[in-house]
Amino acid sequence: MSQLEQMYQQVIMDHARAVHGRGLKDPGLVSVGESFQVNPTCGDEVRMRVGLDGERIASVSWEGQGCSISQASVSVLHELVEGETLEEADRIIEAFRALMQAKGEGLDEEREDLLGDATAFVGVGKYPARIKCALLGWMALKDAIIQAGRDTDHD
Amino acid sequence: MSQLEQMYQQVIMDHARAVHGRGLKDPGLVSVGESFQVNPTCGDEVRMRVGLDGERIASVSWEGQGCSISQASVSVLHELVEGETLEEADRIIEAFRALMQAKGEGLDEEREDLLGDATAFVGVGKYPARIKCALLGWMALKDAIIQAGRDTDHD
Amino acid sequence: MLPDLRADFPLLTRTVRNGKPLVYLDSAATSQKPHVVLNAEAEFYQFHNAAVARGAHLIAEEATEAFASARADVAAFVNAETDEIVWTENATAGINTVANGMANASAGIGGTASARFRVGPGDEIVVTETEHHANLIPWQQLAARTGATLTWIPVDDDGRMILDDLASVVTERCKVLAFTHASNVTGIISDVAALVARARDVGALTLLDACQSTPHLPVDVKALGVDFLVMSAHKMLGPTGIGALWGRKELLDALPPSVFGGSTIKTVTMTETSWLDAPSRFEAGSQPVAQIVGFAAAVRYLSALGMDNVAAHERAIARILREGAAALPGVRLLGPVGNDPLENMLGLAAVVVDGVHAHDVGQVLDDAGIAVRVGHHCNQPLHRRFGVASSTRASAHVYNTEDDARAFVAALATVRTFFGVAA
Amino acid sequence: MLPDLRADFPLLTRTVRNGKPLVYLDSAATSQKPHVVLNAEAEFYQFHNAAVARGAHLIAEEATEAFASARADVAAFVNAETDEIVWTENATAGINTVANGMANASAGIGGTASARFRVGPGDEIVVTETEHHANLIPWQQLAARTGATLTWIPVDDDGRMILDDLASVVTERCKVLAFTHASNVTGIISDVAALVARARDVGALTLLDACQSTPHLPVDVKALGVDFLVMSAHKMLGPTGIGALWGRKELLDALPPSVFGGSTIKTVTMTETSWLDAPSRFEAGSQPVAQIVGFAAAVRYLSALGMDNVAAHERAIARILREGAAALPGVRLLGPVGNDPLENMLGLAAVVVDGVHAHDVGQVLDDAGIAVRVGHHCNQPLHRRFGVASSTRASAHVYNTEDDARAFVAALATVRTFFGVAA
Ligand SMILES: Cc1ncc(COP(=O)(O)O)c(C=O)c1O
Ligand SMILES: Cc1ncc(COP(=O)(O)O)c(C=O)c1O
Repeated sequence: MSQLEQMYQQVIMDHARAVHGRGLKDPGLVSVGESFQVNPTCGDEVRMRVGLDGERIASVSWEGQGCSISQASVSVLHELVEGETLEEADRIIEAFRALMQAKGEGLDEEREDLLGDATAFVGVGKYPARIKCALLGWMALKDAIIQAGRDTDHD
Repeated sequence: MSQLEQMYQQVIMDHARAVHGRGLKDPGLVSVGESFQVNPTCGDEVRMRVGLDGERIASVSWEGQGCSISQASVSVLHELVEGETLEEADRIIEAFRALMQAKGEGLDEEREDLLGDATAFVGVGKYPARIKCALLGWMALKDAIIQAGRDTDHD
Repeated sequence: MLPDLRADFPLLTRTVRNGKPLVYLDSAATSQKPHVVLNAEAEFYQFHNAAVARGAHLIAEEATEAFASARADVAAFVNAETDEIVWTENATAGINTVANGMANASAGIGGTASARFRVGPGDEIVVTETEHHANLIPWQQLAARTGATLTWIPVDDDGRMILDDLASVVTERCKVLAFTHASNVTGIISDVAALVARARDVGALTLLDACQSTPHLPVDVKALGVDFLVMSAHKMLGPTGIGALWGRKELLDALPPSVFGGSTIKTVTMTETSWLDAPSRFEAGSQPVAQIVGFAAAVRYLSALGMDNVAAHERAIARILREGAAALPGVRLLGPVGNDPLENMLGLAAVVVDGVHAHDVGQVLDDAGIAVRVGHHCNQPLHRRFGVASSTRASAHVYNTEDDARAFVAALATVRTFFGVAA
Repeated sequence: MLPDLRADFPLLTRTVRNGKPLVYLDSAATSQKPHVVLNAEAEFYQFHNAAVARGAHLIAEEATEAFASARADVAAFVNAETDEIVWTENATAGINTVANGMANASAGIGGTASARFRVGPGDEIVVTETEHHANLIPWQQLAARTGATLTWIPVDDDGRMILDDLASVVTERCKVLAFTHASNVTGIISDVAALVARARDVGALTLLDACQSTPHLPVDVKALGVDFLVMSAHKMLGPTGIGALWGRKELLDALPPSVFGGSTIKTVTMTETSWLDAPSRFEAGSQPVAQIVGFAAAVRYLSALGMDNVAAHERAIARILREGAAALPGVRLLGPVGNDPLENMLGLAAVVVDGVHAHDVGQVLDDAGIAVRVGHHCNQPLHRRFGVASSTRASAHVYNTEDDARAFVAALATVRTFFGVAA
């Protein structure tokens, strides 16, 4: 498998072709947060909406456009995070960030388990310019949770 | 004689110590022009006043402060130009400029004759940073003649 | 046509991804530098580095001489007078020097001498729909600060400026018309004569963004007839960190500065300042002297090649890039396809691949050793006009060969298959 | 004390006038560059030159990485956060970024976020009488454009800021206090703590001109407590054409930009623009990347020497320069003589020779191979305060030796005899 194929793994290609969670939903909940993030060099953008039900992220929906990496990443994010507790989401977000910083190496088993399908993004870590693409949705998620009145990490 | 001594010839030292023409005079003539020139890096300045009597530069006086090269140069200028016709002054000004551009070499006999004492400035041409000093008064002269309603050169 | 110049450019001999030879097709973003430019900078630092126009010592004299003769070289390159060249950090800074100077004139700085630069409510500032952000935002913000109105010349579906009803866009209210000499997205070379003629008719100042022309075409400020022009050395085989603003001397001497500091002034008291004439009034603080010396080496290198030869060489490459890309299924070439004479085009091609995002296109090309630019290339409004967010741009310079262009087209042909979107 | 570093600096091995060895004592104007700085720039151009933060290709990635890590290096050098460092062409440009940003805020740009930067009639902008033109004129012009009043902290006959009645100069009306960390004429290091304390009391912003401190002293932005700080690489053993503005992040994110262009914006339409956060909002157009990489190499070189060692080394040179010059008959040392602790002084001495103009003094020194600066050093008001038009300044850096300082004093001793003015 070439380095390029390592980045564009089948899981990513599949998610990019048929994204999950697209289309902003009205979560019908009390705590709703929204965030709009742009990649200024290419104009790619994502608008992320979360609805919190107490400690749980009950709803994750989004709108946006971008490259296969950014689209697949936000699609995977939707799959991973919707329904999770804030604490669990925090761990997932941090694991995904760590994966991006890992320069193409994998993570420990515990964090890889957390990430599930998202470990397919491991190859992106070899392309610093693409890390921004992969993180676009995740930054929007983090910010949307803050907008909903909560913070994911406590450090 | 060192290169430094070649620049600071006795004539220059003498003029610098006892300048001629300093002190603005009222020429009492119809065509009077004045010019103020500054060397922006050191703050040296000269204010030059000329009085024209028809085609003749009847009066040249000045005020100012500066290094020995600039002071001696304006002093020599006063000696050379006062009383001359505009045409002759034009030739002198051009000869002095040529001397400054000559990189320390002399000029032809005709122009050296025109310049008299001012040929002592030949060594300045080897120090590009000092040419500005030597020319300060001459630029003021040229401008003052224009202010008096005349131009020295006709090219 | 030019000989193969790659040996002059050290970076071009390096390899990329898995030892592949590099095909550098990102020169519209920034160009590579020949040895003569790097050597000129190095020699300056090693032998002549000192503060210029100050100090009476030998090295300062040499630095000052290098600084002054570089200005003469760059002026000659565009047929300008030496003291009409103002050093700026990049072309962007040059445009801001004019736009911010006009803002300051409008705020009363510069007295009556600068009155011709004042704009206010009722006045119009005109740009075009094909401008790089650098030649849009400064004018937009000038309008915002002064109450003047920003208007623009629209472009057609091929990105050509629509000049048919120029008179209705560039009206008597127009005070300044700023436009690009050549587009960094479509590669179209503008009809400068038509625009200048209209600006003159209404007494508007003109500023030409020559970022994409001075590296590739003969440029003569006198023949163009504009009032101001900007360029960036880093696109002209020169160093990063240096550009130039050219302006007519009488305009530059009247335009108020907008960056204030040392070496710009005749005299200063605590409360008052009188400016030197141009170019000094605009060159505040210690100048990028080593870069200026390198810039001069770059224009001498280009002049030695001959800008007519450069233009002809790049036209040949343009043909392969543009015709090759346009012929690929599922590939859209931004700008005119085929029907524009290539004399009016730069050696670049920006493309959109059906169903594949520019980032992904660029990644496949990168994997083949081909360096291109992806994104909106600091030109969002034009991309929006084309109905796309971004594109993939291949752009050539003197060191590229026709084989480079063919390599681009060949790699581009593989993109849709890689992403499984080929029909 | 430092070891002899001259072998690191290629220019210092050259000879001047008639083969004399060079004694370079003009570092307060600009410093020489060590091999590591020149190599860093050359390596960037030869291997990693590309547009940064754009393009998906390998070389662009490498360039972007070099660009980002340079910012971290320069930030670390002054104990700042990485995204609090804004690249500027020189220190002058950094001061203008703040002053012109405040002018734009005052003109309504930046909306409510920028309201804290507004100044107008009744407000005061305070500088000092010892400022370089770069830290005077931008504020003077800010006052002129906004109707605010410029006031200043005066200096005494030795050039020391008079802080006794600071409260009467820095009043409740003061919106910004801009002052130098160290004087480029007297060498006095300012009492930053006293000035910052007063500015805080009245809620004024502070900007520190650190041009003469970052090259020679340990500087820690957090410990200093100022809001903004500027520096210039070319005085710090770094390349020409690059400097940095540091500011507290929350201030930088609220200050409107004043140079507009590409790479500063989130989105742009023909009529509207939204800015990125700092530092990007201030870095319009292609950046001087090679110089930035060289700047980082320079601060790493300085850090490896240890700024405490640098300061101690230069204090020893200061002693010889200042005490030596002051002891000569007919020589006036500008600034404190003997009675100031040298801990508070830079390694420089500006002198006036009775009866001999600075240009002439400099010429005699130059003939002896000693490179110094003559003139007002872009500091006319202070020279006027001292009752002189110009002076001759010797200034040291890490590569100077005590012998260099002695050579200066010895040559200075010959000046009056040469011009026949010795008693
Ligand atoms: C104290 C001081 N401030 C500001 C400056 C201006 O620095 P630059 O010319 O690099 O912008 C200098 C140096 O010239 C200086 O010595
Ligand atoms: C057409 C055009 N204008 C302006 C610019 C801005 O040039 P710089 O970034 O060198 O200031 C560019 C390049 O980026 C350009 O292509």
